[in-house]
Amino acid sequence: MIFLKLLEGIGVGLLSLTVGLLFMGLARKITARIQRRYGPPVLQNFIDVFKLFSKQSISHGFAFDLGLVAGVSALLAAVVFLPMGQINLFPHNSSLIMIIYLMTMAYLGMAMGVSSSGNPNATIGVARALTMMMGYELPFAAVIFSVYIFAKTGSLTNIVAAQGGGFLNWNMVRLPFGFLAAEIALQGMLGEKPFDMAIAPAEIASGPMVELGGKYLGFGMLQHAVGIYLETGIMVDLFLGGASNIWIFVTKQFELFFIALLINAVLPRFKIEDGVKFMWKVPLLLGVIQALIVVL
Amino acid sequence: MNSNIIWLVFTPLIGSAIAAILYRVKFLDRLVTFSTFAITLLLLFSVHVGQSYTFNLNFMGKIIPLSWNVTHLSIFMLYISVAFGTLLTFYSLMDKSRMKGFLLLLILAANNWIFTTNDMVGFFFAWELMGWASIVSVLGGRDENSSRHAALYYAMMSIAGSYSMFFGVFTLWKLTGSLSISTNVAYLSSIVGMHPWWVLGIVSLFFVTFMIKAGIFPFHTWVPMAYAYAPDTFTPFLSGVMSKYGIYGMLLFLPISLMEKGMPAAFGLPWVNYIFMWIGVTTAVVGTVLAFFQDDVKKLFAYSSFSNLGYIVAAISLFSSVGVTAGIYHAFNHLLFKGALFITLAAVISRTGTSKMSEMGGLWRKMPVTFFTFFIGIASAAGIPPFNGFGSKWLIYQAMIKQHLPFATVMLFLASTGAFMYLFKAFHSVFLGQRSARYDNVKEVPVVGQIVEYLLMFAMIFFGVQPGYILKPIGAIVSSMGLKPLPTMANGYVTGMFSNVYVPLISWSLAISFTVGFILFFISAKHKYVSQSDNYTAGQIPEEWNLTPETYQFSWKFYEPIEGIFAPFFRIKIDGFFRGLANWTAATSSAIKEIFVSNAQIYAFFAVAGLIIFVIAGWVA
Amino acid sequence: MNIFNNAALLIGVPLLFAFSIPLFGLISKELAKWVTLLTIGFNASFSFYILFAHKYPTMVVMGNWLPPFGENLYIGPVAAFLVFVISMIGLLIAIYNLWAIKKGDVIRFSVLFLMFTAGASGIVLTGDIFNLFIFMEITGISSYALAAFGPERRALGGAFKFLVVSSIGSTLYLMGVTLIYTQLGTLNIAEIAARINQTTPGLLTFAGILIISGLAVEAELFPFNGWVPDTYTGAINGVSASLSGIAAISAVYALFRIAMTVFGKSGGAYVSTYGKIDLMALIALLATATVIIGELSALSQKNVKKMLAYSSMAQMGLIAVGFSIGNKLGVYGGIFQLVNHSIAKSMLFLIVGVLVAVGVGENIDDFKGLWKRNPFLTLTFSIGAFSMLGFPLFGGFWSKFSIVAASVQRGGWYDFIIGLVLFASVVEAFYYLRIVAYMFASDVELPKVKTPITPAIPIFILAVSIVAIGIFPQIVGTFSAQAAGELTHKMSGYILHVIPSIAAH
Amino acid sequence: MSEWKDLTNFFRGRSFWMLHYCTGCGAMELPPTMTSRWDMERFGVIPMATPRQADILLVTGYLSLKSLKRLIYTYEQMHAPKWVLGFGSCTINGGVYWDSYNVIERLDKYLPVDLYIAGCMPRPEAILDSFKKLRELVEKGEAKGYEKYVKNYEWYKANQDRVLKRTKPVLQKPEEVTRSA
Repeated sequence: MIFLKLLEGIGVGLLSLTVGLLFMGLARKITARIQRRYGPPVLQNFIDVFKLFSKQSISHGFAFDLGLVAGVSALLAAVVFLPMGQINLFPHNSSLIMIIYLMTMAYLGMAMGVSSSGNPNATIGVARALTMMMGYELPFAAVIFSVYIFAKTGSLTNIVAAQGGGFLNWNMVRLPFGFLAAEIALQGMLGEKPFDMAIAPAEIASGPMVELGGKYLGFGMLQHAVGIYLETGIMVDLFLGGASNIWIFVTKQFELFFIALLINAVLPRFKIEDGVKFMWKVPLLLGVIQALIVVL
Repeated sequence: MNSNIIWLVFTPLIGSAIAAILYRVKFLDRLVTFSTFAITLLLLFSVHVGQSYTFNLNFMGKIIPLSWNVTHLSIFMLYISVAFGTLLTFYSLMDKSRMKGFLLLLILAANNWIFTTNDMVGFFFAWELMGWASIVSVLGGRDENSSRHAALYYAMMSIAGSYSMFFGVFTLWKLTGSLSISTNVAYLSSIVGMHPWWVLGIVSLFFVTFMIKAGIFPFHTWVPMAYAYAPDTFTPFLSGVMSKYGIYGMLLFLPISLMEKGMPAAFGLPWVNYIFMWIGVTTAVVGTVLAFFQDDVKKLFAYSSFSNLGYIVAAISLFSSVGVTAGIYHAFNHLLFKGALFITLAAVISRTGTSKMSEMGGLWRKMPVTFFTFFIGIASAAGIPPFNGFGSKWLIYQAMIKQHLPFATVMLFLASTGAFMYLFKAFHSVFLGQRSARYDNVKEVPVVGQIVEYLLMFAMIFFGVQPGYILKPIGAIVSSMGLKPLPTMANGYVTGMFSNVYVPLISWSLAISFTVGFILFFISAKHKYVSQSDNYTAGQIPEEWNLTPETYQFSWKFYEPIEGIFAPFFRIKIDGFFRGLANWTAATSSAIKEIFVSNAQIYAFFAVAGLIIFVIAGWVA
Repeated sequence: MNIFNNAALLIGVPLLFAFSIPLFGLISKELAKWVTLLTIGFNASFSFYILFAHKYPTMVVMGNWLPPFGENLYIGPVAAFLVFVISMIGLLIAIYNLWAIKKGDVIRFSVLFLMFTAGASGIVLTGDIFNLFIFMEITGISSYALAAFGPERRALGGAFKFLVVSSIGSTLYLMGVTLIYTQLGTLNIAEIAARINQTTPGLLTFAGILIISGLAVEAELFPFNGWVPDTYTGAINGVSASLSGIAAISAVYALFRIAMTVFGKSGGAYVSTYGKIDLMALIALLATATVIIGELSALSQKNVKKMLAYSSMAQMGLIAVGFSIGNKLGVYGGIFQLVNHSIAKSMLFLIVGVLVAVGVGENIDDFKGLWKRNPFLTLTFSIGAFSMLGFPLFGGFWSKFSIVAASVQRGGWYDFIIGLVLFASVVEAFYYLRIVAYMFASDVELPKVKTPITPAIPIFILAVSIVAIGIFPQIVGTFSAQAAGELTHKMSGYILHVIPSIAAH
Repeated sequence: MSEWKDLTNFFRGRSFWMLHYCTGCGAMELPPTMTSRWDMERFGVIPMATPRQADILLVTGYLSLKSLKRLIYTYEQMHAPKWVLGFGSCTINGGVYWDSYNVIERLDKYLPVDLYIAGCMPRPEAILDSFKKLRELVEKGEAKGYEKYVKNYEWYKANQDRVLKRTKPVLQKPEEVTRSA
């Protein structure tokens, strides 16, 4: 039985990777279309990843390697616990806060690897990413609070079960402010345009990725792919009522990702302190209003 | 009536006497300290819950019973403090920081006494003894005047605290006539219904002392200085174990709040607990925010300690079964990971000689074992699942959410993500980044230190993956305090109100995905290792641009951008109140000094004037 | 009453030898020094015998005149205990003086010192109110002369101030005594105590205030203690040690023997006095003022000796607070603190004396890094300081513990008083710990300093006794409990022992 | 093994990552090639910020000696399968600056150039065409400039040193720097 679980786990990991890369490819295509140009083939990201893994690269010691690998594998470990449509490997062990803290493990690993290279650009990028994390974590905390109280449970499987039935009793409808706050927080989580000061190519030479060469950059892209899959997956489970099967789950994920994409294609970048201030003004207000509604 | 409790208290006293005699020979002094700690640990195995012992002291003209009894809580606290103390003294066998062994043993004696005593006289005696012993040991810090200033500041706070407890002990003695803690607490809980204000007054006398010792919000100003400037091997004990005395004290007086039905409730909590919860949350947030901008690494961790204590207080003050379990569990976790962090810092400081983060950097190649312990330490401090910090943080959130406290949960989340930020800042500035030429010949910690670090790493992972070993005793404590304990399942489970987490599963999935990652890492193209200075500098040639590792290391003003956000908060100086009080006393003292102007006529005039006033008073009355 | 086990020897022998010292001096100066030591040694052993062989309460009658008429010495638990403490501290200071007093003025010093100890033990032993005045005068005059001892000019200034203020004090005391004598016709303490309520209240209060103010000068209470800082700093350390050790005990004893036994109303949980205003409350007020002013002015002192002077004034205030609470626990705490204070304070003065003689100097900055230079003296100084602060494992803890316990137990105004006292003792903790912190500073490299042997003996004994009392409080505790019993229960404790036939009024 | 090599070359050809480090006047031609009119991303070519991530190094136009030194340093920071594209005639024979004292005439004396694009600043179409040409070379496995550089490194080094001797360092020696703050 354990071996079956192992296989399912690896399957889920591969699924998240492929879907993540597919989303990134689609993203580049759609942004190109928005800019009235053709844009790369949708599978371009697969090609890039394969090319990266075939290139030689330089490393700054075992902390660098451990960090980058930890980045991807921690997220893969987190994905395993995410209920996706009918694929739900550990139904009674998928607590939301636990998954979020596992994701912080990935960011810690990545941060350790990248800043052990000694390049100040990388550490400044990491410092900005962590500040931004503090920024979007607050509205998300308010959202978690209201969902926990509303569904009276912490595990995602029960939250999804609570949203069964038609469109009307999705959390998106019943917790509208919470959904808006989570949407903006998702924008920050994905590192999309208004909040991508961590990877600002112009200012800090693509931030954390400055020293990443061939396969290390490949690991970075895989981590970003799984990150997209995981974050949108959580949002789907929380607000769009999960899905009966995996295909509906992925389409719902793409809907959310599509919204984030549109905002990303047109908006310039925040300064780091204005980003945090923005996060603590509008979305936090929405989240807290939602929390108060749920509590009273 | 078994006397091995008494041996718990007297072995450290004897040990400290021996250590005091041998203080000349540095190594012998530390050897005696370590062996006494070890003996106490062995003695601990013979002490069981429910044992009690009374000793009659004829004092104040009548017989004062000094009584000891061992509860679940005291056994739990004794085990963690003595075990950590043994580990710490084993580590300090080789550390050269100027920590006097006999003072630590005096504190251990007081520690055993505090945790097992059931009478106020003994409690106060041990509290004062621990107080002055720690003041004198803080004096021995590395750089002289700041450790003297820190020791005096800490002395004032802890002495003022113990005097307020002095007052509380005797008001209770006047009311109940008995000095034993349990009867007094029972008495207080019985009359809390009738006149809650009176009970609040007495309990706040005690809580002031406990808050000062634990370093909670209004009284936290001594914490950063004392932890930063104490000797490096004493800070782990100071921050890990001694801050828990305050928490133990609060737990002693908690049953009262159980009875506070009479009190008006806010958010389902008696308002006293509600205010106390907010004090805990503010401590957590203030600690985190101040920790961002520190340059001294020990000060940074001092702020992080008292922010973690804020978590514990916030959890305990909820006084629900989840809350108290989470509080005690976090107290244990904090002791473990903060102890590990401070021990590794002591190792780093003993090697590099400085505790300023801007001067350190890039030590991970030179001190790999310390680096890994520090990494696991900050991971568990940030609450990352497979390590021990996760369970308690997770439970605290469950407790807060269950109590329907929206603002407090949001603030706690801010504190915990903020924790992740300053932990990474410390991790980067000390271990990662550019290593300056000064530390090229820095060696790893000697074998003794490495053994301790391996032990600490193992402990953090073990208690993370198997939290049951800690949650079961805590369940016993919680039920002994009259609350329904959490349902305990297999050892691996952390059971909360909303859902439960099977931690070994997480560690298994992490292990598998790590192996998959590394397989992918090794099958792809080879990589070659380069030196630390070979990185992208936008085409500029480093030598021409006289780039030195020190200038190239980014650790000065790490979170400068968000200083703007928190700047308005820095204007309100908390220790302004205490500094104001100190200045006022100094001013009045120089004013009063003028009275003794040195000539006889004035004194004679004083005497006669006093006499006349009294006579008139007598005549009028 | 054969001559040998008669308590009067305690006063007679020192006086006798005091005046025969010049004869011994003719033979050889060295002999004079040893004679003083031997007489005080005799005093110490004799009082040790009385105390531990439980030879009290006994009464010594002068010339077979029964008490109401003749004079008598009454040695109850208080007197025996305090005499023993006085003579023990006198012995230790005498050992210190062997080393401290130079060749030239050995004779003059020993005469005065013996007179001083005789007077002090006299105050404690006497049962007669006028005798009390005489012994107060003896101690007074010898302490002025002793205070003027020593090479420095400021000694003379200090002694002069002491002379002026305490002569005012003794005159006031005398006027009070005469007033009472005119009313009651007797000078015997027990007699007066028994028949005190027959006097007119207005006159009684007036006499009471006069006496209390007179004694307050010696007991260093607020308006009357102007002389304390200059006299203590001016006098040589041996003298300030004996002043703060011995004179303090006799003064506090005298003040509270009069206040509690003579003027005290018997019965009732807390002793209060006859007359319009309650003298005990008056003393309590003065005492609190002394504590606060003493501590605060000590805070900003740069000279350690001056700081010790202010601190001893403040401690006397604390002791007076303890006594003035009036219940058995309070008086117990007062006596216990009195003993602790005299031990610790005389030790501290002796240490400062040795440091000054060895060339370290008196100011706080000279104390920097003393730990490296001389661990023995630093250790004993910190033991003394910690005992003054009332830290556990040292004598002071138990006494401060019981004073606070008593005052909180009494409640009402006393809660407020003890609150102020605790605040003041936090200030005290600051300036003592500041010195200790300076001593442990190790960033200053200074030459090593050797402690001479003879003064090291008394300092060592005192330090060991502090720690011993700290660990086994019963040593002093049992005796102070009996003493407290005698002071608080006026009738059963004192009067009936002296005059069994008297009918209680 | 050769199918594997073909497959990797196929992928390498499809995803060129260009180092957005434009050295000369030709840099103006790149924005149009990237934006919607010509859109080089269709061919999987995107501008990257650091040499570590880049495959192609574009030398767009004249190359002064000082920027040559930086270019060599950047080139060595790039990872193994890397190619150099010389834009315009300045890299081929010095172009209009053929007799200037501080510009190099032939780029491939200092760096192994895989492809030259003629034109005194080639138009975007020419750039796109060169990418296509490079893709064919890579797929056939003939674009081996990086290996050539490693094999006869001494020769390249000698040429570089002969030229770079003339450039003085930008700032004074560290010792001469007087601490102003």
